Amino acid sequence: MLKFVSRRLLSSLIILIVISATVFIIFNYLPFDPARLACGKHCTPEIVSGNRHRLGLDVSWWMQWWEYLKGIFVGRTYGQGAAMFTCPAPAFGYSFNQHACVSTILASALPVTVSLAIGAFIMWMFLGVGLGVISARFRNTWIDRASNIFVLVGTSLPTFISGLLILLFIVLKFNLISPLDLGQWHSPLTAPWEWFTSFFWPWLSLALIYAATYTRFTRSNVIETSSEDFIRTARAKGVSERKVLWKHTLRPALAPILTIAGLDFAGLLGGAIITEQIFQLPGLGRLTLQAALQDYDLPIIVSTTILAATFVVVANLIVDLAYAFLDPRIRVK
Amino acid sequence: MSAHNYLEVKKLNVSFPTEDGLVAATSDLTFSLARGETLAIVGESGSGKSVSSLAIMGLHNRARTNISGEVILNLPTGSLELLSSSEDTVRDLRGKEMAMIFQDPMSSLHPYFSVGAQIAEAWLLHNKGNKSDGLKRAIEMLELVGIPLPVERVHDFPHQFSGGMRQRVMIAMALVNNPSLLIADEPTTALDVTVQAQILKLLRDMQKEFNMAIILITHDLGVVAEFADRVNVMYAGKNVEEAPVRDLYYKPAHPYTLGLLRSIPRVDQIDTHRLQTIPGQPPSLINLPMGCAFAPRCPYKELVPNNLCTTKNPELSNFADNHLTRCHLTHDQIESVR
Amino acid sequence: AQSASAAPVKGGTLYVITHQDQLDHADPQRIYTGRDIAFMESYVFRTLVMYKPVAGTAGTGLVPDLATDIGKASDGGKTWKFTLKAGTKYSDGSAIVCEDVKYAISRTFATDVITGGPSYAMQYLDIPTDAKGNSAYAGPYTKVGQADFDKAVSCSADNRTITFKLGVAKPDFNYAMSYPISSPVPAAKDTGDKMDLAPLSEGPYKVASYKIKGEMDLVRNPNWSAKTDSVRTNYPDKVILKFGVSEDVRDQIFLKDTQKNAINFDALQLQNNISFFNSPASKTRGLNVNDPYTVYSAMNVSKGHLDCLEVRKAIYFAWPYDALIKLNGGAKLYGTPGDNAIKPNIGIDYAKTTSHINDKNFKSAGNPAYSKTLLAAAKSKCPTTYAKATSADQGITIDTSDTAAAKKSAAIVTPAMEAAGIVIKYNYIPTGSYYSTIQDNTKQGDMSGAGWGPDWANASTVIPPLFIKDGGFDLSQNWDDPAYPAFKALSDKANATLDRKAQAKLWQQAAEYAMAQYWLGPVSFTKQQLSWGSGVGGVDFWAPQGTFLFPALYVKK
Amino acid sequence: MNQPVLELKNLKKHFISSNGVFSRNKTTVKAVDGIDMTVNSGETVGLVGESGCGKTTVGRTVLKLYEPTSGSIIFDGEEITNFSPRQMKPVRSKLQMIFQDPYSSLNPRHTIGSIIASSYEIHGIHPEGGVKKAVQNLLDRVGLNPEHINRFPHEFSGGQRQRIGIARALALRPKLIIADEPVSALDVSIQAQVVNLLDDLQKEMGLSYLFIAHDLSVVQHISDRVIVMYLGKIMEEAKTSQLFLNPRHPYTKALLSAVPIPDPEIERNRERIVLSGDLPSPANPPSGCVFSTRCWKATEKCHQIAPPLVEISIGSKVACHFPEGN
Amino acid sequence: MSVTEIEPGVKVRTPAQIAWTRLKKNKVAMVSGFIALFFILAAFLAPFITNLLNLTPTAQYSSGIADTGIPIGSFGGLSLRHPLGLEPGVGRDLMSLLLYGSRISFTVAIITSVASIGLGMIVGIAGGYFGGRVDAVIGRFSDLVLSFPSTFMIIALSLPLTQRVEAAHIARDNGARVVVLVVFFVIFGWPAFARLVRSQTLSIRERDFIMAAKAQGASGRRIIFKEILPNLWPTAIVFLSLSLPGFLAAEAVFSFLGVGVQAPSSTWGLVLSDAVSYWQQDPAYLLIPSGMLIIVVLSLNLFGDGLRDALDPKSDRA
Ligand SMILES: Nc1ncnc2c1ncn2[C@@H]1O[C@H](COP(=O)(O)OP(=O)(O)OP(=O)(O)O)[C@@H](O)[C@H]1O
Ligand SMILES: Nc1ncnc2c1ncn2[C@@H]1O[C@H](COP(=O)(O)OP(=O)(O)OP(=O)(O)O)[C@@H](O)[C@H]1O
Ligand SMILES: [Mg+2]
Ligand SMILES: [Mg+2]
Repeated sequence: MLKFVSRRLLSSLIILIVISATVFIIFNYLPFDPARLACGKHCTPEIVSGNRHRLGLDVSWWMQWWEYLKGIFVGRTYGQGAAMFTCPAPAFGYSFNQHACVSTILASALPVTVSLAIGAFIMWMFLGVGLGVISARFRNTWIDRASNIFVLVGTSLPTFISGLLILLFIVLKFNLISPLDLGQWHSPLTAPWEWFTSFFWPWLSLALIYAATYTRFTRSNVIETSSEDFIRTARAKGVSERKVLWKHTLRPALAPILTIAGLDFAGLLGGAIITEQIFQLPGLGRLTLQAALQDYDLPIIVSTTILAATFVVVANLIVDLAYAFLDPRIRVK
Repeated sequence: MSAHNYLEVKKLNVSFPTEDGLVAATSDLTFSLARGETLAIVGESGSGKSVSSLAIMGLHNRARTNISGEVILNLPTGSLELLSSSEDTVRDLRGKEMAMIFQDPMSSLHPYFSVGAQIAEAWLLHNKGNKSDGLKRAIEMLELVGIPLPVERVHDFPHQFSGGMRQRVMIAMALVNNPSLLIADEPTTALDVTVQAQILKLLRDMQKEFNMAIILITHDLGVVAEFADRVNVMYAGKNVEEAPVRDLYYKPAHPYTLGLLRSIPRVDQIDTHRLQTIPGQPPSLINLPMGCAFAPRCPYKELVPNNLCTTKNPELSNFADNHLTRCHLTHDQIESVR
Repeated sequence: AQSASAAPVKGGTLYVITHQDQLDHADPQRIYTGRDIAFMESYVFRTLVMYKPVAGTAGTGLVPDLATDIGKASDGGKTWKFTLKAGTKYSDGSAIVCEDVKYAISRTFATDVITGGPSYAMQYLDIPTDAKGNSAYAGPYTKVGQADFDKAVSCSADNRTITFKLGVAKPDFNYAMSYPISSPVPAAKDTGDKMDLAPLSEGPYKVASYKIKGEMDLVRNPNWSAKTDSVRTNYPDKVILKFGVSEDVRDQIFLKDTQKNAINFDALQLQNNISFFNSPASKTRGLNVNDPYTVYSAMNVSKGHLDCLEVRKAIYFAWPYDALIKLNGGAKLYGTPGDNAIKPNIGIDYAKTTSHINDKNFKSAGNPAYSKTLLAAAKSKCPTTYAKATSADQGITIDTSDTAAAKKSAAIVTPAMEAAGIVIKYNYIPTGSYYSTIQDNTKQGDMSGAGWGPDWANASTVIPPLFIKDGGFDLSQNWDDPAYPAFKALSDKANATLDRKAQAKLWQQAAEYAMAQYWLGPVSFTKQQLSWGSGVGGVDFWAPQGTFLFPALYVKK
Repeated sequence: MNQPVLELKNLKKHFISSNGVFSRNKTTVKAVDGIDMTVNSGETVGLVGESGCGKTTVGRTVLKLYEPTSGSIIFDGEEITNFSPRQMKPVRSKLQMIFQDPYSSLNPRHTIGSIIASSYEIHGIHPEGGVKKAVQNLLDRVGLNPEHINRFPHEFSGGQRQRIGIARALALRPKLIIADEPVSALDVSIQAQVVNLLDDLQKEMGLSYLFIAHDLSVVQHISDRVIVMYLGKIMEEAKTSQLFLNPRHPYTKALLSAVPIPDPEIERNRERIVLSGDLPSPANPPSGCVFSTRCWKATEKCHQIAPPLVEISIGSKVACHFPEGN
Repeated sequence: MSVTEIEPGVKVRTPAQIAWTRLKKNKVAMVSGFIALFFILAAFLAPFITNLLNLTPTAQYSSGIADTGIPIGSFGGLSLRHPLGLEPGVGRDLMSLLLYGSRISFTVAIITSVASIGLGMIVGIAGGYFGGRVDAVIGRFSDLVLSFPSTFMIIALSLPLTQRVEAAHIARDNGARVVVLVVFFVIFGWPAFARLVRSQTLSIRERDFIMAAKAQGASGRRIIFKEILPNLWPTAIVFLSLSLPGFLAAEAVFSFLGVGVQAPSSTWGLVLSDAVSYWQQDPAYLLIPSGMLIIVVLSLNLFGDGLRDALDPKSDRA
């Protein structure tokens, strides 16, 4: 078991290293020059090259990559004279657009995205799995069809439209959140209610998108599982229908859903771009979008990419472990 | 029929509406059973054995199954017709008064719960007690069905057991509440002969101990010969013959039973002859044709005048004492072709 | 403009709402966006001199701020002296001294740290440059060439008077000192790049907190005194600059007036803008004015691009002005076709040209027939350029910022040009990197949409930047054009002319010359709209800054 | 005595597998652990034993569907143990297999015509009168309606499918057919039809069968000689009549006594040996005699020394320290 | 009677035919299928249809829009001449816009689906069939691809890659953008399908008919193409019907983000993202295209469901 985990960790680490290198290579060959971008209106080639040096772009990509990796362990120092400063380890570089160490920036964006992801995850699991179970239970009745249509319509609208409609026609229309409070970060530790209300609608709009997949998946898994022999056995013992569903059917039916749920959740942790954009949440998605489209802020792009990949890789690992925990057949004594 | 009958099944019909038509899985099934007695239901795959036993247990999805007829349990508290009883009433009987073990021990146990938990659940459903009482009871049952080291193995999961042991767990689970009726649906088909022998011995011992009525469903006439008191032969959803076990083997009264017995090679007889066969295939259960379902394969249908076999459905009739058959042939004709 | 009859009141919180996630810069030496400058200069920074805080053209004049006067030029405009007022303090209570102004100016030379800001000091100060035109001084962090700088900028012994020695005569040098580059920074408090998030304050408010994508909270600065400051006021208790408000949400706020004590730092989205200014309920909370900008398409006349006057003119005359103006909200809100790089509201430097809209062939709906005749002429005169403009697999590339509006324009321009036989290709460039991309000579397309406003009311901040090589914004890349040398001479002459009236005449000539070459394609004199909540009083337009007259704003009781 | 078509000498097939997601421990399953056997031409050899004792593995290894671990396979006088797939190709036309599961051994997406014809295609054989005719003849031969050539497997019953499998095996007129439990998935009344068919075909075409089954009554009916396997090893080998009348190995005896006889009189009065315990895991077989854990006669010797397979009378071999009977 | 003759009365039914009969019985699926087909056909016949209605997709019907850019008349200027009204701002005919837009949208979705399914199929079969090292390499590689935050990659790289594509003279303008988008979608799209195919191949490989084919002497190639592949078609078809709407929606989202096809060409995504800014002044402009998108996605989804049921022999047991 320990061996398995450490092997997986090692291979995950390799994946992350490959991804980080890839990002450096890719951005090294982009036709955009962050140095030029930072140069301003009056721009001479010398200023550009000065900028390039300041941004650490005047060396080959592998040197940049190496510096980056090194910084994670020993921190990094920038500038000279009065303008000198240090990003302590773990340093993921310094953003000259936001004038802060990337680790600080990530630390402020991460709680937002994590809140968004966790809440949306819980909501869509409840919505998706709940509807799925209900559809399976009452399959081929109007309840089944209605839930199917509801979810399909909810999801066939592109994210930006459904999110926007929720924002404009529900949130703003009924003044559920004051517009100036929108996107404001409230820590769940100090202001749990504000935290909840500020995230509720983003959760809902994200959950709507994901719920459909889960409804369908749950429905078919529940139906499939309920035709298993062991469900018949439970009935033969005199187990009530309720318990048959919740205790005997749902666990095996949900185990495979866990796999995709874990990965979806990890994907969300990398940032739900559109939702964050629409609801002005200062999370990782918006951070990356801005960095990638507007600023070409390499340290941020690299770091968020690696972070997002880390989430996926770790989620993969956790899903495997959790699956084994749920399904004793995979567990080995 | 005897008044001591514990279970009476009368004119049981089970059919499934499907895309292709109505599947008449069981029609006019009639039999009865006393406590301590073993009735075997034999017949080929698809002849309606499982469907009818599930109907007795009330395990069909009523929304998608048409069931008619009567299933009467004569309990000490009075007799009860199950098909018209409420779902709750029947559920209370399941697992306590009547229990069932299934054909495939591999898939009939829940893979996610330990065997102990599964047996305990069956007990706790009908008895007062907490989890540890249930577990204690599970250990007792495991011991009873001959699982070595029950105290340790009670926490194991089904996949950690061999096929024979799983079937024993199934039996333990079915017997945990001392049911009066046990339906065993092909309990040994998935097992090897040596293990089959173990399981059958176990079942017999249990029957003696609890004075159970057992319905044994199988298609193995060898098992029937060993185990049953009476036999019900099914073909295409109907019971074509019912007889005490000896009568059935030595004086079969239905051409299908006859063919069946002849087509079985026997270990105890060295014969290098060709096996006798029943030509043709069992019929589809959708829109069964008029007449006897066995008629297309019956070598003796010519003996019956007026194409009666292909036009009229024979009724279940007395062939001899306690011996019923569903055939147009006369008593003498049967005796002569046997 | 709103009547000034109501007396301003103190107190309340003023919200300034923007879609942007942060100020481009908040470091005084790096800030260069007109709107941001006006905001920061009104509340946080003080400079040697400042624009007069009044509406209308009077607002374009300078008034003393930290200095006791608007600067004294000598040596024919090559030496400038400013003496600091007494009693001015930073928000921490320490006194402002000359060395701080000098240090602040020195920071603009550290182009590897203090990026993005104006480069006036580098351009004008008498500091040697190398062959490539780079200053010998590299800023206070490396101190390379410090002696050269100390020679050009010096403080008097009492640390109150600062003297600038310029390389060339600059009669309007003091205008440059209205930029926050002259806002003092004590060397000891310099935090380099970090200053962009936590600038020092001398103005009526100090930055209590600044969070990107969050807000910048300004609270009263106890060490500011109205006695030494004739420019600023401190009416609201707090000023909150709210970042990252999505455009839809922002527009709803002002359309519905849900946040009464707020002003809109941005423009409304087009459709909402139209609704806003058409609805009687909301239009009283808006101001529709000429902005300082000229919006134009620069024609890239370098070799291989639009190096043929006839082709440039053909493009110009086929331009579907009417449809585009309709698309952008109509003449009332968008503006009108223009004839000059210099906008009329600059004052004396503007004169009508004879080209563009003043050409007899100009039709505001587009005149494809005339374009065709021009093209026919081009066919023999400059066949390669003609081929480029008309062949399907080459075509004219228009650089444009990647916005929804630009894409709709494309849907109008493309078929209109097609009607004249010209093939158009659009090159959408992400908004954030738009200018840096087109300013890269190798990456610029054939035409590039741009806008330019004068840094101050003198065409010296328009003509040279737009049309002189290394002027800073020469998108026409016109230095190889045969017409360039004559033009350059004219521009240089105007720059050096000290007599303001004579200079204006020369600028008018230069503009006429450049426009006749069609170095600029279609030009528009655009308008600008401001919007605010009903709880804000004293709203007016600050012409030279092109935005709210912040010092007059107050929150109604 | 007839020519042997197949000879196996000390054949072993071990599977090395890792078990469980989290475990990297390799386990070796000794599915077939050193067996010798011969199948003569025209003969039917029955191979019986409990589930998991390695019967299928023997069959598949002989066909080289599994690479043998060691030992040798001599088919038709030719040592094929180390043949490459290319070398095996001609051998395969003479050595065919009928599969246990009639449902999964036919590709549901092919018509039965193409399933049977594929044998010709693969070997590039052009039968007389064309492939179609040959296929229809074969169908006819196995008692199917030749008109059904265009139908798909799911349109047939289990017995019919098994006939299709048989037709496929017969297409190239093989010398030896390895029939891996060809009737165990079939109903009683159909089982007899297929057994008869196999019998008839053998008589007509002079085929040899290695008939794998766990149903002793069928094996007894069809085989000339029977080999009893237990846990990858041969326990006993004898002429059919000899084996059934006079089993020498305790395991054989137990097996025979466990087979229920469809006759109530006999069944209820016969003495029966009920073995205790289950088949040990082939990944971890007992030391000494593999049957010793379930044998009622086992002694210390049995637990320590594996008895070799020795000929104790003509045509009768047994691997037991204490054989039964005489 | 000669054995070579096939009885004329016997109806030969292929699995496809059987699926078709089942599908025909599923009314919901059939109706959705026809709707989807209708939209797809309309997309590919766009020039023909607009011609027929005498509409030019690039023409500006400026008389139909007010000075504010909003179409004159109710429902976005809906009229006989312009059945779906006009596009605000520019003033093009909305129906021709959507028709031409759907050409690009559908092309992207179809090419992407087919290509990622094709690639996934090859890789999945290779992994599932050969197992061992091949499988491990493929598995790691797809893990790697799946770990990349695909959305960011597409956003960040689409512009430079479009320029590369243009520089390499593969395609120009929107052609190049479509190429880039498709390539990205495929790169990040195949692993999901490959995993599915791999697991299916693994289970098919264990089926006896593969053994049987080997026993007959079939080569590896024959086994893959003749035995395994036919069993994967249903999966592929169903996946196709479900991934098509997925890619349609994805194209819309990326258009919204400013990546992908650009004006003056149009796609549904572009129209939608434009419509969002007019939602108050001209709601019809938002409602009509999003309604159509919902209908198409819904019908493809429902059709996919029906198809899956029809192709799955076990489904009528449920
Ligand atoms: N839910 C159902 N819907 C439609 N037909 C069904 C259903 N359940 C069973 N059948 C059909 O009813 C018939 C009888 O099935 P049943 O399971 O009782 O057979 P059996 O005698 O138990 O066979 P086996 O020996 O294979 O278990 C079969 O033809 C079967 O296909
Ligand atoms: N491919 C394989 N990989 C690993 N182990 C295998 C493999 N095939 C078979 N085994 C193991 O080898 C042993 C013998 O299996 P085999 O299938 O030959 O038994 P069998 O006698 O044919 O059983 P049955 O009667 O159930 O068909 C079993 O323990 C089985 O689990
Ligand atoms: Mg059954
Ligand atoms: Mg086997």
